[in-house]
Formats: sequence, structure tokens, C-alpha cells
Amino acid sequence: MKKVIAREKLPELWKSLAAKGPLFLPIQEGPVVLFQPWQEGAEINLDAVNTAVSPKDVFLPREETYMQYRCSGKQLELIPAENIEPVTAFGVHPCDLKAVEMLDKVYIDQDPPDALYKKRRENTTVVGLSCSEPDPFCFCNEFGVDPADAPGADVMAHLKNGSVLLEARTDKGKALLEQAGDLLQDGSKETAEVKDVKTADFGLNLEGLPENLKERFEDPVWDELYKSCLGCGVCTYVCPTCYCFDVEDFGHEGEGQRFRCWDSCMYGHFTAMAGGHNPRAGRKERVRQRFMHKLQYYPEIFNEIACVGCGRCLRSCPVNLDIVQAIKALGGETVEQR
Amino acid sequence: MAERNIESVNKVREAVSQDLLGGRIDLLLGWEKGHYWWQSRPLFARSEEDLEKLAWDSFCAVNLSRYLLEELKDHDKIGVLVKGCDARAFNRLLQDNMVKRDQVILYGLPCPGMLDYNRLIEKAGGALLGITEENGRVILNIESGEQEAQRDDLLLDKCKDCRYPDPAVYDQLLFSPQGEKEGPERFKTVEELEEMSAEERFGYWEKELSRCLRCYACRQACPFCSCRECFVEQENPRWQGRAYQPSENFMFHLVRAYHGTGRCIDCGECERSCPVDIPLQELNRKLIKDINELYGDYEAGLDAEQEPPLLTYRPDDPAAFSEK
Amino acid sequence: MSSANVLMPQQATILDITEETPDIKTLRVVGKEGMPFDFMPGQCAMLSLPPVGEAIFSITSSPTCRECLEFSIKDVGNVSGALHGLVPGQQIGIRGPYGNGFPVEKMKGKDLLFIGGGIGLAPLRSLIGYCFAHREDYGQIDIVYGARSPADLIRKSEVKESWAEEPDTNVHLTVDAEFPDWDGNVGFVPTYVSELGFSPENKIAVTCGPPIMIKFVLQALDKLKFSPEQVITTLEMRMKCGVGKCGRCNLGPVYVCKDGPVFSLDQLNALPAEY
Amino acid sequence: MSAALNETAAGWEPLIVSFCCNWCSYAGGDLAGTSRMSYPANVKVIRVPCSGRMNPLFVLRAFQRGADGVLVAGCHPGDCHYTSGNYQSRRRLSAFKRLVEFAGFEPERFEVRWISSSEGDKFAEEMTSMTEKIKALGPNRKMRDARWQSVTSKV
Repeated sequence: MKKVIAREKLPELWKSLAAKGPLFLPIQEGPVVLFQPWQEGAEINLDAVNTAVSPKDVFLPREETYMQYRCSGKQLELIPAENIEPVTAFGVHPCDLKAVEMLDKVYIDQDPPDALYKKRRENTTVVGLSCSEPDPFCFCNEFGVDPADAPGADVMAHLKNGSVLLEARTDKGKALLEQAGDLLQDGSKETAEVKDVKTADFGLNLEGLPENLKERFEDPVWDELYKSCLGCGVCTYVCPTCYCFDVEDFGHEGEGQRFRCWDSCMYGHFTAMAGGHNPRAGRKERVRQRFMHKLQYYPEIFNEIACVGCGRCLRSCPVNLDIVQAIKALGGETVEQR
Repeated sequence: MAERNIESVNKVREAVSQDLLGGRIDLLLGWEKGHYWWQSRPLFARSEEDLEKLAWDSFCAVNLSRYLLEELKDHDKIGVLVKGCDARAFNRLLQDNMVKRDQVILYGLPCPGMLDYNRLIEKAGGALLGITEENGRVILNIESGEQEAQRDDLLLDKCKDCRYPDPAVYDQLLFSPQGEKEGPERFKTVEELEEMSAEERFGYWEKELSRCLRCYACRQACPFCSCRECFVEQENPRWQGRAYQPSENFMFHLVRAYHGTGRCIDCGECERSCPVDIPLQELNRKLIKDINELYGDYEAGLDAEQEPPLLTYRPDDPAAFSEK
Repeated sequence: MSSANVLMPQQATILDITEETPDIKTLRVVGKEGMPFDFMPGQCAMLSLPPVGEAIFSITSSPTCRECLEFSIKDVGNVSGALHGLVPGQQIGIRGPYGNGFPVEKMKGKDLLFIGGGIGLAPLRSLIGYCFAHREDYGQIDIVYGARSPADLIRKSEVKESWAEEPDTNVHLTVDAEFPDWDGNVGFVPTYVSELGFSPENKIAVTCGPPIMIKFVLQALDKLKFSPEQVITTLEMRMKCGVGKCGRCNLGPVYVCKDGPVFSLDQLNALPAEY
Repeated sequence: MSAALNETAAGWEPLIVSFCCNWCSYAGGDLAGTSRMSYPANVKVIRVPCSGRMNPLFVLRAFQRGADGVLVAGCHPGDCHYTSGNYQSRRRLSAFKRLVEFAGFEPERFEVRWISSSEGDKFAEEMTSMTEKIKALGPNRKMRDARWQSVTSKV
């Protein structure tokens, strides 16, 4: 099913979608664009190549309460408190959707499935958005992502001159377009003006990299690579394929809640044990963990590198210690390049 | 390419290579180019080969002094390239007894201010191939030709109102000083915020802080945040919860800023490091402004001998509350 | 596939609490309707006590005990400390079981050597109890158990009396230094293992204890010509989920919470030594 | 602190948390009590060894958990039991007061006063006046943790 909507009609479409349930989309928040819930007056920015933080928030919220407790005397009552409603994610770029599919493997495919994530994923209708202009940090081509198409989207949106072409790919997608009713016009004869989007060529050669890294846990390259790392968590929080979380209680002896929230393997306390021992005590161990997870551990389990080339770590790392630098340092560079 | 500085980077290299190769220092902290001409990242140089990568151009924003905290564990004597802010950061660490003066050789780089790639792009209005610089002007090489702009209009926010571009402490000054600057708009945003009503101000901060990811880049990049254990990680009592609640956002950012009272060197690395562009520097500058007003002018990091204002007092100090 | 939230604990009640040593207590826990879940020796469970939080502990009772779960817990942190402060009848949260457990099938027909130190006896005790309950499946059983002092040995009467009386079973106790009321062996566990000079023939050694003890026990077993496949140990890591998702407890691509915590030495040797 | 900060069910009464120096202000409070001077029950006193012990975390945590106003009371400058504790806190708390105002708190929400052990009357006056000011201002919602509220309102 293909439909078309004039760009100036989009706010109406968003309003009608938001009336039915939370609608997440790229919103200009001061100087940055973030994937956030629509509200009246929000400044939607579909032209932004990438949101500062990935849309993984929609599926794996940065904070999610799933239990309440009540305590009195010796009694303890544990009450499930998850709150998952149908949502629409509008304007997810192909790289970010590919990343969500990587999270699916961990959270849905790998037993036992994570019920919270799974439910959110099933309850979300994804409107993918093709990219027309990459920015200098985009390098999704390296990972076989087609910037013009997000295969896993329920609806694929293409920005055209003055209009947007919406193509439903799944039943959920069709339902979404049907709901929109008169706002949309028939687009069966329209075609997406697909550009051949070339993203940055950093000269990477990923062939066999995960396999090669298997023996390189103790490689001296780690002694150098980590040095500039400040030990903040920027890379992990902006990254669409990072999925670590923490579980914490909030409340007092009488009543409160338990939630999970994003956590980062770059933090020292991430692996610190109660007795004081910490298996990843230094920045070197933590930097190695992060890059090895992307480039070796995840691929070992799921047969693909856990990076989609969205470029967020290149854009946001305060000291430019990003995955491209890591791949190059680890020998994943085309030989002719240097 | 950013070809401002072929000569100057050679001069820097010359100065440091004698010391590094002659064994006077074991390590040089400098910068090297990143993936693009408008990126520079820290360089940890130990050999002549490493030094070939050395960069000194308009994109060397990263404050290097902070790396001393880690590197001094493995090295006896370290050379550091210091801009004005890096040198103040060094003094800050010195005052906190985190480093010793004789462990470090400082190569002073009077700094013209670092350029902001986003501003360059905006100015170029399209693909930007590179820049050249001369006499306070920047020539942007764009597809359709060249475009000229004032350098001062293209600076990083953190450099815009820098008052002390020259290193306050160094062993060797590699270029001629820039001289002290006015920084006329340093407190402009603070003053604008002060003009607002309490409600408006709270709304402003609530909105700005709502973007906080709790990635702690601001803390990790900061030369005054050198505590072995930050209150954020403290248990029993647990001060900082991990939830993304407005209350927790304020807790972190107010305390982070407050811990910099009289210690913040105004380098702006916190704000530059923030992936969601929270105007953190305004919190720091508010404290700088108030301390100056209440207890006399003080610029953290300018003089390591001068007592930081919160470590001293005078019996006749004024107070920001009624003392009757 | 279940659609229940695996992070959601069920309600459980503390039956009683025994003080084992000055810093170790054993909690006996039941679910709402008897056993909260079935498990195998070596598996773990998350105990929670809001608002303090959740932490993972190995189950120390044998699966053949159908009355309750037992946890021997050392007071080292927030949750363990709070659990120590509880009284019988207090309700807590529990979820599990997590992890692979000991390879009880693979161990069938073998002589068994258990080597424990301090609180490290906790997971071994579950396995030892299981083996006694299936006594005919296993050969000669040797148990070497040590602690810093006699007061730091847990389950003392059970170890000394019940276990020693099982058929074809020898219990070897040791403490680190001389103590007035101690007439057993004095010396570190690894040294005692060497002195006892066990033969590796048809034997499987299972060891658990503080990291430094394990390190030297492994060396001792190597000297006694145990091959890495014959040596089994169990690891401890910080965990939040227990199901391989939260990202903390991995050794390379292997997650201690679901692929471990029990590993044979040859498995461990093939993994990054990040524990 | 959790119990102390509950809002009463019937109508709003402000909650003032007062951190009092052990040597002067806390004793001043004692004197107010023994002299049968009354001050509002809205004030919950937390004793600290010295106003110099004040950590801004204490103040912010009080606001998070339901305080409508926070008052730090210490010895008069020059009278510190530890010689200079209150001189130090005068500087620190001045900077901190301006910071919390900059964050959007009304100036009345956070105050510092010097009250000696002989000033029972001043203790009662300051506590009363702080309570009156906060009453006039209304409840504080800034930095209050909404989750804590939902927890306590049901208790």
C-alpha cells in the first residue's frame, strides 16, 4: 500500500497519530535533535540525518519501572507495574532500525526473551525514513545498510520534493495508513526518488575481523588505544546497539518501586563486586570490553558486527575515540589505504 | 585541509622532540589529527615516529592536563602542550595536590581560540572542503569557491569569551603571547538568566537538564572533577539515583557545578563534551561571577599560589543571606 | 516461551536464619507454595529486599531437599548486609534459578574431589548433598574444606558428622593457622591438597573459594596431573539480570549468569581471564 | 528522614528542615524549649556538629524528599566552637544559596541564620518567620521527587 502526503500536512498526520498513543519522532530540542514523544508545539525535524541519541529509547527506555513494592512489618508485597502501550516511532533511519534488529536478537531471540522489550517491540509501529544526505560521520555503507531503505519498517517513508511517500510493508503499517484516512492520498503510482547515498569511506575492511580478534584479547594494541578515553559513557548512551542496563530500587522501607535503566560498560562500578573486586577495574579493560563486544563477542554469538555505522560515537566522543579508530587500530583497515 | 600551521606545528615538534628523544621527558601529551581535518584527538607520544603525527591547529580543543592523573602513574616525567585553559587546568590539579610541578614540563601555546566545525559548516552553507587562516580571518573553501569570515565568529562557545588565552604557567613558551582579553560576554547569559523570574529560570533549567543522559562526560572531561570517588558513585548514603527524573537531574548538575566553586577554570570542556549540548558552563560561570562579587576577583588556575576562595575566609566577609 | 517478565521476583519467606560464622549466615527460604522453583546444584538465585536491591547468591541446599532453599551468605555489601539483618518470617523477593549448574551427568561413575574454602563451600554443599542422595552414581568422595580459623568453617557439624559418616567418603578439614581448640590439619587448602596427594585417575575435582585459593588449588591439581577437563570451578560476578542481557558478567562471548557459573578449567582457559 | 517529610493528609502545612549547629543553634532551640517559647511544629530540626559540616547534598536531598524550605543555623561569626567553621560555611553557603536561586528556587526557600545558644528567643523568631514566609510562598515542588510523593501520599 502506498500513500502520499504533502509535507505541510504532516503536522496534522502527527497530531492524529499522537491522539491514538505516544508518537516518537525526531524533535528539535534546543541545539540538538532527539527522538522524543510528540507534543503540541514540538518542532519536528525530519531533515536531521541522525538524532543525537539513537531511537533505541522507544524499545529499551532509558528508565522503566516494572515493579512496585509495599512493605509493612514482615510483609512484602511485590506488584508488577510495567506500563506498555502501543506507540508509533516515526522517522527511524535504516541504520537505527538495523540496530533495533540487533537488539531483538539479544532481547527476543535469545532465551529467555525479555518480556518488557518484546512487548514494546510488538506494540510499536515503525515508520522508517530513508536518508537523502549523509553527514560526514555516516558510514553505514560499510555495514551493508542501504540508507534508502529500512527493510524491517512497518511503513517506509521517503521525503520527496514537497511531499512524503509512505509505503506500508506490514499489516501494522497498513493499519497505520488506514487510520490516517483522508489525510493521505493514493500514492500507488508514485515512486521514491531514491538517491544513491554514499556514506563516508573510512577504508575499513571488516572481512574476518571478528575471527581475527578472537586471539587478540591480550594484544598490546589495547595498551595504547584506551589511553585517550575519558571514561565517560557518551559512546554507550548514544550508540544504537548498546543495550546494557542496571536495576535499582527507589523508595523507602514502606513503599517504592524497582526500575531498570541504561547503564554503561565504560563505568567502573558497572562490574564492581560487593566485596570490592572488579574484573574490569581500569579504563583499558573497559575500552577493550566495549570494542570487543561490538567486534568479537556479539559477532561470535549472532554472526554480525554490532555496529551499523550511524556515526554517533564519531560525532559525540569528546576525544574522538570512536569505533572507526578502534577498527583501524585492530587491523580492520583496507591495506591500500595506508 | 586546515593549513594554518605547518610552520607552527614544526616549531612545536622541534621544541618537544629534543626533550622527548633526549630523555628529559618520557611522554609527550599533545594532539594528532582525527579522521577529518577538523578533528584533533589526544596524542601520547613516546617516539620520533609518534611525534610525526603531532598536530597544532585550530581544532585542538581537548584539554590535555587531565590525562596527567592517569599517565603519571606510569611515567616519571611528562611533557604537556598547554593552551591557556590547559595551563589553568594544570594549576588546578597542582592546587589539589594531584600532580607535582617537577613531574611535568609544560610547553606553553598561546591560543587564538579553537574553531567550531558546526559554525564553519553553517557559514559555508554546504560542503566545506577545508579552510585557510590569516590575520584573524578564515577563508572557507567551498565547492563554489572561497568565502571569508572573521575568525572570532567561528570560535567554539568555550573559546568565545576566553580571557586568558596565554598559559599562566609554563616551562617554555613556544609563541608570542596573545595578551589578556576582555571576554565582554562571558557573563551575558548568566545575567539574562538572573533577570528571569524564579519560575522561568526553573523552567529553563528543567528543560535543559531534561536532556541529560547521565553519561558523565562533563565530569570526566573536567579538570576540577578529580575526586577518587565522586558523590555520584557513593553508597550509603546513596546521593545520586540513576533514574532520569528532573529531581535527579538537578541533584547531579547543581552539585557538580557547586563542587567547582572557586575551582572551575572556565575551560568549558564540560559543555563541549556534552553530547546533548546542555549549557553547563552557565552554571559554572554563575558561581564564578558570584564568588567574584562576594569575595573579590578570582580566576581559578591563574596563580597556583593564590588560595582558592572557598578554602579561606575573612572575618568581615559579606554573606548572600541576612546576618542580622 | 513465557511472556512473564523474567526480572519480576516472586514472594518468598525466610523460615529461619543460622549464624554460621561472625560474617556468614544461612537463610532458609520458602516460596508462597513451598519450593519457589526446581533447580540443580550450582545454580543461583536473585534475592531481593527493596529498597536495598537485588543480588545473586548460589543455592547451598541440595535439590533433593524439597522443603526450602538455603543460602549461605557472607556480609560483604548492601544486599547481603541487609539480608543479615532480617528475622525469620520476613518476606523477600526471589527469582531464578540461574546458570548451568554442575555437570552431574558427566560426573557419574567418577570419584569426586571437592575442594572448598570459606564461603566457597556454599555451592559445593548443594552438589555434595546431591551426590550423597544419588550415592550409587558416584565413586569415592573426598572433601577438602578449609577456612581462616575454626570459627570461619561453615556447616561445621554437618561437615564433620553427617558427611564423614557417608559411605566411601573422607572429609579433610584444615585451617590457616594454629588455634587452641583445633586438632585438625593446619595449613592452606592448596598445600593440604598437595599433601593429601590425590590421584587424578577416574576423578573429577570441583573447587570453589576465594580467587587466590582457587588460583593455587589449580596449580596444585596441575602438579597432581589432573587434566583441565577434570577440574571444575564456579565463578562469581556482579549481575543484574541473571539471563544474559544486562551486559556485566561476560568473559568474552560467554555470560557467567547463563552459560556459567560452572566451568571446567579447559573451558575457562579458552576464555578471556576477566574474572 | 522519610517519616519526617510526609505531608499531612489534611490541608497543606509547610515542612521546614532546619540544620542546626550542635554548639549554638541547637542549644538555642533547647533554650527556646525550656523557656516555653513556642515555634511552629512545621520545623524539623536536624543536628549537625557545626554549620561547616553542611553539605549541599543535605539541602538538595531535603528538597527532593519534600521540604518546602531549608534553614541552616549556626553560631555567630567569631563564635565557632571549631574556630572557623562558620566563617567557611558563610562563604560556601552564600555561593550555594545563589546557585539554588539561579536554578529557580525562590530566595526564601533556603536561608542561613546565626543563632547563639543564649538566643532562644531568636531561635523561636527565626523558625516562626521562616515558616510564615514559606506559608505565604506555598508548597515547593522544585526538585521534589515525584516518585517519592506518590509513595508517601499512599502510606
